[in-house]
Amino acid sequence: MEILEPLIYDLSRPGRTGVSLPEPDVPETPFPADLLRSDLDLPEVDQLTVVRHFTRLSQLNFSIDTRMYPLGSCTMKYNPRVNEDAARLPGFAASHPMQPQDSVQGNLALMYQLQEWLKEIGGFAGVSLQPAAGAQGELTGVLMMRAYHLDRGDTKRTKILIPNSAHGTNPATASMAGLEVVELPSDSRGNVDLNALKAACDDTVVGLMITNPNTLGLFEEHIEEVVQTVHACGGLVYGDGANMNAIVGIVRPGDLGFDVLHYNLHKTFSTPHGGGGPGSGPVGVSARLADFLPGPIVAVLSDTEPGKPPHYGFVTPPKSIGRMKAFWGNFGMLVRAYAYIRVHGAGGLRGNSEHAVLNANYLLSRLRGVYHVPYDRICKHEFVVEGRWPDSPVIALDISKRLMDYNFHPPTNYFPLIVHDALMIEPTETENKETLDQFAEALLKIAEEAHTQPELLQTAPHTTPLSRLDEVGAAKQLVLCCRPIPAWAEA
Amino acid sequence: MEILEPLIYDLSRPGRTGVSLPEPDVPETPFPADLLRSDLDLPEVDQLTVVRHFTRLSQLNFSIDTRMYPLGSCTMKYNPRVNEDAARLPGFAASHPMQPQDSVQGNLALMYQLQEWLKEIGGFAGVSLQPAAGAQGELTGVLMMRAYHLDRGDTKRTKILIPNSAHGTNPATASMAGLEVVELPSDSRGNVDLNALKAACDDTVVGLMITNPNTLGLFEEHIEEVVQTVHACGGLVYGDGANMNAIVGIVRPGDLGFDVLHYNLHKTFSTPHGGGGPGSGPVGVSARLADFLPGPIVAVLSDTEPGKPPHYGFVTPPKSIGRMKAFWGNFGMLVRAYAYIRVHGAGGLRGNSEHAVLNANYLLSRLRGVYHVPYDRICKHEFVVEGRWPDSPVIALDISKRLMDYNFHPPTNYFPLIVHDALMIEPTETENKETLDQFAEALLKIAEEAHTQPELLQTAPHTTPLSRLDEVGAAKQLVLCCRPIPAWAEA
Amino acid sequence: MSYFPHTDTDRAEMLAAIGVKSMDELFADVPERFRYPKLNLPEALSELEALQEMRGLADSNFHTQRFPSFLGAGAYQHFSPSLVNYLIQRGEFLTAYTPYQPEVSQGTLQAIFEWQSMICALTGMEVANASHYDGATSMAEAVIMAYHHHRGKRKTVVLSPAIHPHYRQVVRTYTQGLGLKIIGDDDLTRSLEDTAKLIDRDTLIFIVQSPNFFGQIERLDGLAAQCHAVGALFCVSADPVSLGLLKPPGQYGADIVVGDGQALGLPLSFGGPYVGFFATRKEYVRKMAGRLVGEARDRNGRRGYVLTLSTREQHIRREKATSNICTNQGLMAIAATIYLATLGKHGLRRVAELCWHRSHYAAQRIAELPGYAVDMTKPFFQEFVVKCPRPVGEINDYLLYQRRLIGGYDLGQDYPHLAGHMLLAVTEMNSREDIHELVEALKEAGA
Amino acid sequence: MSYFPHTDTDRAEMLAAIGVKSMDELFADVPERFRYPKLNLPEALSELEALQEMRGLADSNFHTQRFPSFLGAGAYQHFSPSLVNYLIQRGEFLTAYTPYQPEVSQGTLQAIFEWQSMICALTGMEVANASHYDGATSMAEAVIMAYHHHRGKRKTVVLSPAIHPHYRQVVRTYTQGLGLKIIGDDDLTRSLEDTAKLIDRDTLIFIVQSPNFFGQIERLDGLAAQCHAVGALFCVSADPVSLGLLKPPGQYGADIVVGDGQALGLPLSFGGPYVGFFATRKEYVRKMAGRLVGEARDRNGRRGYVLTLSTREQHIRREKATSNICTNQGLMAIAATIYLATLGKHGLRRVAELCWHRSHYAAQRIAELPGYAVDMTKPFFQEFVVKCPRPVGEINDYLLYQRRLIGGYDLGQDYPHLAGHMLLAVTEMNSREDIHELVEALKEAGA
Ligand SMILES: Cc1ncc(COP(=O)(O)O)c(C=O)c1O
Ligand SMILES: Cc1ncc(COP(=O)(O)O)c(C=O)c1O
Repeated sequence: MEILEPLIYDLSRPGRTGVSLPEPDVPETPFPADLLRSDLDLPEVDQLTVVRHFTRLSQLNFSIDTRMYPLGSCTMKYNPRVNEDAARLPGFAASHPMQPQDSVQGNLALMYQLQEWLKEIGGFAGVSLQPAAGAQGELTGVLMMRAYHLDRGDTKRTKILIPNSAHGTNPATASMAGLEVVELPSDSRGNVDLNALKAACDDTVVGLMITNPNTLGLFEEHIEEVVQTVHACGGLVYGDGANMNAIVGIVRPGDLGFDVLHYNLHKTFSTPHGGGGPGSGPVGVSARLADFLPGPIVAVLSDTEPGKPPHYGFVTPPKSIGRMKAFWGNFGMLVRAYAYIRVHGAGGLRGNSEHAVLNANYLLSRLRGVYHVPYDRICKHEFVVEGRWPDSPVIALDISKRLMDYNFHPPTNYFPLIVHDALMIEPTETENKETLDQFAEALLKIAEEAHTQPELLQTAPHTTPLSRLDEVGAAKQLVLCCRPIPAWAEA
Repeated sequence: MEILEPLIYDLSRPGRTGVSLPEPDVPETPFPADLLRSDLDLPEVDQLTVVRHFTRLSQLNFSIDTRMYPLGSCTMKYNPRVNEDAARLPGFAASHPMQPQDSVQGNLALMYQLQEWLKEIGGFAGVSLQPAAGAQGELTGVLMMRAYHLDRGDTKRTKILIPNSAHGTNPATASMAGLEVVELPSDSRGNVDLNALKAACDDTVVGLMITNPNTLGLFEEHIEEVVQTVHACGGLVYGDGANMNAIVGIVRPGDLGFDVLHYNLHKTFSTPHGGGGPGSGPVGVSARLADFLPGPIVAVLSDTEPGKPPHYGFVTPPKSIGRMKAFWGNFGMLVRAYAYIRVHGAGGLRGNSEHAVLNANYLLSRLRGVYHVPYDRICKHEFVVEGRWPDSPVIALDISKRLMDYNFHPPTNYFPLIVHDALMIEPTETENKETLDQFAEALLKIAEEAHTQPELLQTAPHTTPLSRLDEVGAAKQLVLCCRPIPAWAEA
Repeated sequence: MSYFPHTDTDRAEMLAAIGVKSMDELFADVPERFRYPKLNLPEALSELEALQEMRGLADSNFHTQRFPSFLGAGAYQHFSPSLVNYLIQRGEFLTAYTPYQPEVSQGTLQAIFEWQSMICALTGMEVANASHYDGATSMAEAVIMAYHHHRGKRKTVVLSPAIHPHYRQVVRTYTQGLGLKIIGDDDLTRSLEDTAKLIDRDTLIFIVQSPNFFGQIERLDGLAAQCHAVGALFCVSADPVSLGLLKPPGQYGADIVVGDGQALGLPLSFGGPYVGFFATRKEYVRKMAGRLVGEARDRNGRRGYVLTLSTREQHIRREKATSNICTNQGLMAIAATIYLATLGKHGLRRVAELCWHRSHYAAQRIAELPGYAVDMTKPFFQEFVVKCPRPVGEINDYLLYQRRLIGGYDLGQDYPHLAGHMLLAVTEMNSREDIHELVEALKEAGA
Repeated sequence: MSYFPHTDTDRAEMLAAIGVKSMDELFADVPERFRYPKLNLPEALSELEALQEMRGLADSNFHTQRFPSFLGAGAYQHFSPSLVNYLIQRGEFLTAYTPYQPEVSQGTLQAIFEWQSMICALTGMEVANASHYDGATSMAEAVIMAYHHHRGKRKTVVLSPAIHPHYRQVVRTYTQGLGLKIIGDDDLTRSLEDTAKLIDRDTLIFIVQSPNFFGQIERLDGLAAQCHAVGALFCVSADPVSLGLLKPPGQYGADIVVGDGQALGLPLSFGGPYVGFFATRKEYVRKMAGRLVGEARDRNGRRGYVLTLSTREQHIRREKATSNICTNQGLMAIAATIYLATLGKHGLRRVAELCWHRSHYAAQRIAELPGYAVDMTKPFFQEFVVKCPRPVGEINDYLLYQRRLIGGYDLGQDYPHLAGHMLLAVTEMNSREDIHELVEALKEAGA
């Protein structure tokens, strides 16, 4: 059976290498023989082989740079190339995290500005840029909420309320923080069920984790009441900011009373997803949580001389939950987000959100009627339809795979869990109307095929380098590494 | 009929753009209305559309970075990525050609070194880095030869001798220089026919243009006699250095008595071909031609203080034929070639040539017997076989197209003209043995197919995004531009 | 500027199709009193101006490309072949997301599978995951994995005090809700031997870093047995470049190997993005956090790769997941994979050898300086501790402002008993001349 | 280092297959006395060291990213969106060659077809080719085309003295074997009007640059008619950015339009690689030099692109070819195409407007300085001539070393009557603050 692209190990031949290195050019020091390894099982290939291998591999991917990638909840928008150039400026890319602070005032200034801007955008009193992704932002936030209660001597609180539409990272985060998860139902309009919330709120509640707009792409219609209810029982409100791309310049979570929120710079602020990271998940907090932020954060030091540029330094908030990460966060991502905000300004950012929402509603308007929309109202930046019909055997996965044949990346599927065969579609603002129309037409065509030639969907995709992959088989016959097991492990 | 990728104009929508620009922020000056254009027919697209369009277009190309590209005479070797980084260093890439020389001593030092190294590699007394490609190097050389004779008052010389195996640029160059071309036959071993040469040599001869190794990939067996014969009649010898990749560190054209030679930095010295340039074609010359080099070249100025670093400057040789190009040559390519020579040193460069020749001979050994080799002896960096068999209807073009189905770029075909259905194969030194074996097996399989299923070749390729294109039709139904003809042109 | 492509016509047509009159109607569900806040952000700049502004910030930094640097302390300057940065900029890698849909993500999937394989080879372990945020969070996840391995019944974590201080802090932050007792580094002067004595039947994991924060290569034989005797897991944090030369932790019995892959060709980038690696034994694979790529077959029996064992993960298992991690450091893992492929078996060893020879040479020369002392009792790799005749901050200032050299890390910041001690790193990026300059400058600074 | 991948085993197997014992046998045909010369080249460096050495050279230059620059004279600093440089680095564009095999080269072919279309749009002409080495050689090829158009019977070329001096030199170099008489610029003070008077029935081509070397926009109406009346071709050399604003030469009757595409987003790169463009009327297409891409159909009737009319070219026509050009500046043409696509209709106009406004503002401010005078009698675009109170070299030195500004071009080098005159260029890269600095610095330098 022909192989798409050999493994790099299969391209290896003893004695080859892709580098030359300088001579030691200093007197050599003998190695301590007993500490040395006997062999190193890395591939041996020349540079051209490396370039070809990874170039060819790359071509097997779908990506934003090649086509529409409407993966719901992921905000796969255009990643401006100017951001890449900015992050690679030697002054940023070659600065060492442990350099004396006075020698990296440019970095600190950038981080300080970004903190300030994110505070302004979210309506918060403090921001930490440390978290490396959304989920780490969540953990940061929940740990702060926990610490806040403990600091007040309020030790009974052990529960986190989470709507059943929430992303998996929310409950997983609560567990990691040692808290208990209480799941809240959703109402018929896709909102968190207000009565259930009220019933669940008591003095054992640390707080609520809520996503707004939620994972149905809908704005919580009772958001103010939700926040008040949680606050009334002494709980705090955590906002999962994965969906901020719908509301920048539209409404500030801090104004709505949120106590913490994580931003996904790799969603809302266009830093590239990189095939699964690196991301960046700064958190913003209300005044009462500011002292608990992970440290250090960047501050203007008091020794700044009047009329001189600010003197920046790292400071650790007094009641900090601690450090979430070595060093100061995914700095390279911060540079990109800085560039993005800098070229947009307030008007540009609001325009992004408006057009993200416009695109989603337009697409929804084209699909409504053919695809069932279980919670059908004006959506925000994304929406969820059912990928199934009573009179067809196909499931959401089949539709997803078939979309590949039409040259589109599939939407997120099977999430949120409260919609059967969910297809969660987020076009983002950077897709143009023609592309949206083509995408809609593909989905409409597929809906037709689902009824006329369901096998076409069930055996899809047909035009990709590999046909449908057997994920179940892979989990049974685990092959996670292509190297022989080391001798000592077998012993 | 489905379109592979729309034209950028077809993706245009009125009002879109991919940039924002600064405000003038100065008092504005009115435009002279009568000088203004009324409309500008450029596409209107956003950045993402640009990125997608050109990313997808790029994926339609075969390239060295994706697979073997054995295009004879073109030396499609690995283009090291470090060269790209070097050429993009801001000190090089952002320096202006008209800056005062003292402010660009780094550039001049690099050019001076490269001149020196190319002199050393070719065995020459002088080098100009000005020519932008091989053909321009040829014109430079031939104009110098012409000027040399005229300068000596030798005005009868109007003929250039060119073997019939020569590349088309050789005779075309001679014509451009206002000279007459006399074609020389080749002998049965692929050498220039010595008797014919002797017969052609007289006092009307400007000189000989010769490629060595020649376009059959063969080293001229009588090269010393050839040079002597031309010199004896007062003519000069021009070397087409397209094939230098066979002989760097093996033999120096200057030592063999060549008077001029152009290097192709985009072949021998690994600067990328860029889909058809930019290249760079410096010329090296013997002492008697040094004064005729195009100006300016870089020299160490006499005001250099002892013990101080050299002071570099541009100087124009006293009898210079003039300037070949605005500014100083394709400087960015010079930087790449400098990097390449710097990491190789003399040993590395010789190793390249040895392995280029090894690869070609190995491949030849695998094909011999199945493909007819009209001039069969130890070859240099490339070799030429016939792409036809008496008992099969296929032609070289069919074989070339069929190779694409095996994921290889075809060799050069129908050149040199002295071989029927020529397939000119140059693997270069950077292909590994496994790839050569795969390529040989593909060609052997194709030879089999040529006899068993010739239509498979005649209708090839079958796996490329487009099937065989109708070049004849294209030349009849000329469409060279996708825009409407301007109104004034129709009038 | 904005990057959305809409023209007025587009907007009008789309609003009409939706059935609303204005953009505002799309936001009718947003509480009116908070709708459309005026954001106090600076005016938009063109890309040109923004880049100029940012170049100004960047240029105001000192950095390792401008000045020779001898700073390490968890982030190391190494040569990265140009192809690494080129290849990870390719849009197909850069702008894809987590490869949920394997048929259109084989590029990312196979690259990560190769990464897993190389990490196994480097560490001498059986399985490795797709990455963590960095070395510190890898270590924290190791603790959590051990915690769950013991079903929450054990409560003590023993940390070597010679683990990177940031890593030890992150372990504490991550686990603060789990009611653990973290010991070992409560006395920062404690030796590895004495720390190992703390291991007992309540110990869920024992973690050592080697080369440790001071650059010293720890002697780890026997520690695995000691842990296993009481049922604790044994975890080693390692610098991946050092593993080009040194015995892999798998060989002396580690259950988990963690570390940061930054040294594998990633830019220093002021501390991130880096990439945490995490390797363990096959028996623990279902308890491991993070994404995993496995081999699979397509409908035609062709080999391919998929994300696998996702039943461990948050999007399936929610509150019962092994971790909350979702987005990891994918592109950085790919960068490190390309780096390792390019250097290969010989290249990585060669880099490690160069770091070894040059750092030892530097240490010897510095040891000869009046007023300075270098602790060379334990073998070290690339990094070593220098006792200085003056406060480290003053010496570093002298180096930076008088000699244009980036000096070492001031250990007194984290280890009070090491006030006046500087941690210096020497890699293949530091030429003999750089070292001589450093020695000269230290001499002057110490005088 | 070397990049060939051969191991000892490979070499042995391959030599055996060839049937020779050693590498040396492969070179037996090379005259022994010259075989294996010892080349006196510096020792090989690792990529790391080579890059460090080259960075040293690069950093020793002053350059336009370090200092504000007001230098033009044929090469202009413009903003290039980041995607341009990224896209042309993609290996599929960078490492392909001339698209002889269209089935595997549609990327390059379609991009060049789009380039041809955009050049037609910019210049107002019907056909454009795939590129020439630069603007100067485009101009030389125009002369040669005109020469052949007149079947070698006409001998006079009339050049405006206000054409870039390098271009005029290249025309002379290229045509030195053709026995032509090149006039017009023999008197460098000659006006365009007077130059046009030289056109007669022996004139094969008349060439004007607009904006000319001094930045002035020439009035070209009527010149085409004047040429055509005597059967001469009329050729205009133009800055492509100026064509974002100004009337296209096709509109006032040019037969050929040439120029350099550097201003379309290509780096200054000390003078190259740039890209020459060449556009003409359809009736001359078979006489045009250079490669041409045309639309074609595949066997299934699908649209694609191929190199066409190659019967004009050297590889088919040899000594009868229209030119010897083979490799051109393909990748630079693609870069310019990407630039033009990104800026588009509005963006390019906007850039031209910015250059217009800022250069006029600068000219006005400089004109107010004591001792300086600016010739504003003719309309100018982006570049203008300043009469200085001191030698230009001295002023430039002051700007460079005292004020860290890159000054203008010293016109006295090429135009003796303009000694003491400086040619200054102001583009969108020069902010208002830059201009004020320049004015300030000129004031000081002139004092
Ligand atoms: C709603 C939601 N919350 C949280 C996350 C987790 O963010 P990250 O992947 O950056 O950790 C995601 C990621 O897709 C998400 O969609
Ligand atoms: C033998 C030979 N001579 C000359 C040339 C012309 O070189 P260039 O394309 O660089 O102008 C070539 C190019 O392929 C060639 O192969």
